[in-house]
Amino acid sequence: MNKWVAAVALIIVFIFMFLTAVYMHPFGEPENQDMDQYMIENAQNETGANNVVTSVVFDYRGYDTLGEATVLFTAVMGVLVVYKKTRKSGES
Amino acid sequence: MNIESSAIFNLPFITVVVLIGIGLYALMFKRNLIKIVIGITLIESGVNLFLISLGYRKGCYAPIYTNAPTTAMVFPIPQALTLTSIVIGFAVTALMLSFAVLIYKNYGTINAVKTRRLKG
Amino acid sequence: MFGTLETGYGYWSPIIWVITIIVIGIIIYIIWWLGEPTYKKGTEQTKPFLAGMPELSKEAVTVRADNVYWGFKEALKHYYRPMINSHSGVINDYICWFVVVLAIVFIIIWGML
Amino acid sequence: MFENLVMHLPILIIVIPLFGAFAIYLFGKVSDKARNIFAFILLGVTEFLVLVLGKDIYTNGLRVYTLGATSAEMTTPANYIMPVRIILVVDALSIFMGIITVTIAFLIFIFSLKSMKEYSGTDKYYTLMFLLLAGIIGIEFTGDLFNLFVFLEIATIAGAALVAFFTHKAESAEAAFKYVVIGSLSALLVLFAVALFYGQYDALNIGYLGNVMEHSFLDKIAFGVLLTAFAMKAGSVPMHMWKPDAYGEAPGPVAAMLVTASLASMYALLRVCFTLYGRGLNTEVIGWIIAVLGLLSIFVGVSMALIQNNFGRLIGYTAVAEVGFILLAVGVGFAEFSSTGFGFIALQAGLFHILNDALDLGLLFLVSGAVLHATGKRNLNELGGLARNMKYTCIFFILGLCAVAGLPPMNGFASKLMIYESVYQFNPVFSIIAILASIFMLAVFVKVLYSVFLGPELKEFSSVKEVPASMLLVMGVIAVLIIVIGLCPDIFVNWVINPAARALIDYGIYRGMI
Amino acid sequence: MIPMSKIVRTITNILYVFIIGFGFYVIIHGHLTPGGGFQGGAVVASAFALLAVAYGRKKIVNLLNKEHLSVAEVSGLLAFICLAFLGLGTVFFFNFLAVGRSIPIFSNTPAGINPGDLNTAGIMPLMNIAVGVEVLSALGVIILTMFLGFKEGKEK
Repeated sequence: MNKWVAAVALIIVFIFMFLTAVYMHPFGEPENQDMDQYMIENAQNETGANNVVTSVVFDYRGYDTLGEATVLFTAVMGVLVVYKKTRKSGES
Repeated sequence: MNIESSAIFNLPFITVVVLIGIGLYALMFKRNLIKIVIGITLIESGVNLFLISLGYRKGCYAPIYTNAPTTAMVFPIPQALTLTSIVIGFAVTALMLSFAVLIYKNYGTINAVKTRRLKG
Repeated sequence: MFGTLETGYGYWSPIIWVITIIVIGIIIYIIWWLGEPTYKKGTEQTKPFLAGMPELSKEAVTVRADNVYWGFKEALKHYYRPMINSHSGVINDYICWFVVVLAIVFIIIWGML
Repeated sequence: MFENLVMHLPILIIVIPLFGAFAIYLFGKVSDKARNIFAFILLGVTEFLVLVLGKDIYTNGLRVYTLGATSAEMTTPANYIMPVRIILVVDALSIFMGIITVTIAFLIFIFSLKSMKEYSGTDKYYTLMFLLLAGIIGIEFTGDLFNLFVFLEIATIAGAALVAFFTHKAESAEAAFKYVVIGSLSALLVLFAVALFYGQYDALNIGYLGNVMEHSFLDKIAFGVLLTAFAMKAGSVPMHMWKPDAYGEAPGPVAAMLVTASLASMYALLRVCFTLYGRGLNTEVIGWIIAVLGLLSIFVGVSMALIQNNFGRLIGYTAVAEVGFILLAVGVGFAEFSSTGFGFIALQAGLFHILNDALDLGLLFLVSGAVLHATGKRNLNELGGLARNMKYTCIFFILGLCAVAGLPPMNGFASKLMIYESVYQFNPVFSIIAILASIFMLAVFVKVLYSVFLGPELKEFSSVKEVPASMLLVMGVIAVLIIVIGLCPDIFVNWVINPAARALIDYGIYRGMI
Repeated sequence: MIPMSKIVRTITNILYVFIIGFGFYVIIHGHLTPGGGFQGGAVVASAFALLAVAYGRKKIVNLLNKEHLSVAEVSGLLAFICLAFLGLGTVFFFNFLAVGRSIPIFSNTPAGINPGDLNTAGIMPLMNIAVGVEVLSALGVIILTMFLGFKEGKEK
């Protein structure tokens, strides 16, 4: 693959991503905030936790946290597979 | 939207794009496998920064009610998403580095150009 | 009918196909049966005739996978050489291709706006 | 009670394999036999549950499951306008993919019992297999974009670790490194697109985002990122090069499972194109992009497969071509985007080909695993004459060959005929190229058939034995499925594929549930 | 890897207790202050890393057992998923201990801005502990495995 073609493609992708940053809402002034506002207002009543982030992590999006813990477990399994003892030579 | 003004005030988002761009550059042109892992980590940091800066509101505090000065709070969800994403990034990095170690053990090098028995 | 699939242009019926194959098989069998039975197993007839040479060993006449379609590969050399080169096996190239496709898709989508 | 169970099924089908993965690791420390029995029971239960859920969804329409709410059907909090929790949405397409995934995983597990027995670290192997299964089903059942990212990462990491399972071979580490870099790069870009949505609409739910989307510039950029990332994960040319590497070096059963993993990415692509964006995009242009990617995949995949000498790698290239057929059909279906006419037929054909692809390539990869198990070799140059000692494997290989090359009356022929005829009305040239590529596919596998199974008996393989009965049984089950689907394709198309395709076209139903 | 100097080892001996204690503090107060299972687990795992670096390869094998850590990891995960399963009477991941439920554990109700009460938040403290145990042992296993390197098994 030609290096220059790749470089030009990288620059194009960079320009488009730059435009995304420019077209995004101004920093610190989000336009839509319904979902987060709901949690700030109701998380303490519904879950009883002072820390709204924790109530998001373990209650509203607890399923994501399960996935996240699973990812960590999977990575541990992967590392153990890499460092496992090799017993059999399967192929010549 | 007024592009001129937002280009200045969106500096965090521009930082994000620069981070992702550097990460992609490292992935495309760096031949060292460890540097490729660093490239992935850079992209991941960029995306995490993007998420966390999307959740910021001017003049607001951390979304924790314990001894909070006011109830004006920044968004909690991006922080949760970023936490998830950081842990995932850690897991991926650990796995990639151990693959790099295994490659070094088997090939004796971590140069991407020399570790290519699978081709054609 | 059972087993008939509408394909938008016509239809496909595997049952009819199977019946046709069976009928054709029967016809072939009848033709074979009508032929003259001069073939006999275990006689000189069944041995390969290699211009009077002795038969080579099985190992020597095995065609390995590399040699299958040799002529085809030789004819399409000019197509295959750049293809093999582009499948270089370097991880950086894989990502370069990804970024190139991303750039093309961005340009097409931007032109579409 | 039963109704209550059915309500919980969407989450149970994901969580039981996940639970199984954790428990299997503990069981593996005690005894191998207990672990195998436990895993078998869990997979059997999952298979049963997914079939029950499938029957329910095909009769009663889609199901939602709100995690952590006071009631599963309560997608939004009381008197609130938008969903705040993670919602699983299982419609006909999701359950179609789910049934394929669980069935393949179940069969592969039985196959692995014997074929992976003599390698070290089998408890990690089964754990990772279960995690991969949970990750794939999680992708297919979720209705939340960030959740999609999380499960994509689970599937990627588990898949990469499984690709590296043969650590005694140098190449497997290389293949796994490539797989995990590509997978995590595409997952991170998916996360970037998710962040774009989140920043604009403050929502993560697919259905809700589809309702409120304004199709601004940022949304188009996000679409470009999502399209390219999922296309790379599905293995479309020119981003396919990781695929033969990974499939060629992975153990045979793992490669068969990775096929379903890349089909899950294909599902995610469909979900993004049809449900998230729908008609808001310029469907004709996007359809053309997808179809051209598919056409390139078909052409390059088949032509590169012809010159390969590694069994797994060769099938990996044909997997690229098969994904190309699906992309071609789906692209045509997206360009037309109607519930009648050839566009709908093309969409149906694409979904039908997903089913056939999983079965055919699964069978072929299992055959390659069986050959590896029996001879310890994968290089086609070193193999030969195995049909004498491995009759049944040879027969199953020929069935798989016919199916994947699209010879009547196998299932591959039915879906490919639908693809040819509907694509012909879209653009005749595409159809002709696809037909030619299909012929090449036959040539590719005739080469494999000749160099592995036919030919004179070689000395070093004179003592090779047929693989154990359980492995033969699994290959036989898949072969029977291939023949049954081939002989009555109309039943499958009308009962299973048609609702799935309709679920994609009538995206209002999916969005309306939120 | 050789052990580091005596100064480092002495300071490690003093410090690692505090690091582990701080980690568990972060885990337990996850629902009140910044932090939680993941962050606290990472803090505890950093103590493991410190021990490994200070004591070197030979001694760390006696201090930390990889088998025990991996069992602890799976137990943490199983506890987490079982807590989620317990909500299945209503919905998976239902917070069955929180405000207004029948079981009076962790079910005080905070209102507005308050100094914090440990006895709140339903299943969240339990989940924090489960996840904390999982994360600290997962990171511990990764650190140990990568630190010890390849086993002396017979390679072919």
